[in-house]
Amino acid sequence: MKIMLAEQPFEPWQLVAEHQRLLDAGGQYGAATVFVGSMRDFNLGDQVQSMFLEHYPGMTERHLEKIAQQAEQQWPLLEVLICHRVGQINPADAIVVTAVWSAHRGEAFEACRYLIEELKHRAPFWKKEQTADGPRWVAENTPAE
Amino acid sequence: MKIMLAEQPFEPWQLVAEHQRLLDAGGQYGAATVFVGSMRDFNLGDQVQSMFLEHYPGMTERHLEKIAQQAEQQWPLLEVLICHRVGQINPADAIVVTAVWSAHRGEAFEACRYLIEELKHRAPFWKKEQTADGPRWVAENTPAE
Amino acid sequence: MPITVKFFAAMKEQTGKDEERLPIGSMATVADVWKAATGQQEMPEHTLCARNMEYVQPDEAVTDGDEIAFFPLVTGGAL
Amino acid sequence: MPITVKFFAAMKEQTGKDEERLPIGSMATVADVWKAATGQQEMPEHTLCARNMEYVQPDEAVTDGDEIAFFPLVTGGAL
Repeated sequence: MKIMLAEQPFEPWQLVAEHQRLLDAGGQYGAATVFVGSMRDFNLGDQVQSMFLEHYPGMTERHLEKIAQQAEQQWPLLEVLICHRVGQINPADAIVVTAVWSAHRGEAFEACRYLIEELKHRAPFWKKEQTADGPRWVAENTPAE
Repeated sequence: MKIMLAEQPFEPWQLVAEHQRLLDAGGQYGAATVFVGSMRDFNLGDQVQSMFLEHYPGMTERHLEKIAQQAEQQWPLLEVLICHRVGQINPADAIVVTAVWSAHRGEAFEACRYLIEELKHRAPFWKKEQTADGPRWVAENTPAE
Repeated sequence: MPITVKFFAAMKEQTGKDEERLPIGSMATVADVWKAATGQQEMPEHTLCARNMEYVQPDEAVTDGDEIAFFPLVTGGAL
Repeated sequence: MPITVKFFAAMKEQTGKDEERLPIGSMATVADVWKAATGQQEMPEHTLCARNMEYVQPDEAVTDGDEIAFFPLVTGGAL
């Protein structure tokens, strides 16, 4: 399991590729499912210029770890990777990566989805968007669509 | 939409990263879900040394395109990428990538899962495994687990 | 134009055939093509048939120039 | 050891407070910590509370040295 918070922009696919290279499990995982959430330039009907993602240092990492552990208990996974941006973020930047490696595809899809849903609902992150009308806090997390 | 058959080993995450760079849609996709299926060294209780993936040239591409089109009709997707290896494949090699970009995570997960399930059930690929007991055709596709 | 007949995977090994061309003669359906190409063998259960790269049933009609293919259940990619 | 109190996001702006340390005095619960730190303000609806980095209810007991945090509903990452 690997949990990371990134203060700077990162390339999500390269991160996943590098992490996979470190796995001593070639030939064991038949399945990898990866979700990447990126910053959109549009939200709630407005153009968004940038965003500040505040978090609770210490509690955030702890909750990401807990979410990953719960996924590992619920499904037979070979590896879990979560990386989350914090701080100042621009449109098209990657915000979050959740990646799961397992023997079969069913568990890889379910666990990857679980990670991102739990993360959105439980991890202490708060979004402040910069729009033409000034800054605004995003009021609550968006439902899964 | 991009559909590829690969005769040679490919690096799936690099392929996804390069394809994403070509998308003129930064800031539009909030979500990308990627599935990578890799060759396991173990199947049906036996060590597998290598595998030959036969396909039906022409029909295979046509059916991958059709599957991608059906996903695009069913969900509001910004882009779909499918790449499938054919020919001689070794354990840990990537066999298939299905990738979906969309505004929201729900449709990205559902469409990505749809692509791989349809692909396994409808696309004309046949696996011949090389085991210590000699070669064997895999009898039918595995159910989603 | 002749009919092109293709066999894939285990079906290629079982019939000993890969690809051949046959004059349409009196063949009316995909099942007739199978019989003509394999010397009147029965089509094994679960054989999949394609006409011009689309899945069809064995009773599908054939016409001059068609590409007819026979193969076992598909076994997809990884995992 | 004092109690460390932290405010995040909109709650930091609303209270004008970021982090402070308070002697535990007569505070018994997380709700008491809110009142002491904010000068007896009511806790807004939907305020989330954490004690030593775990989510708790406002009636959770506090002890010396605790880290207590107050923040609005979380708004996750992307998408």
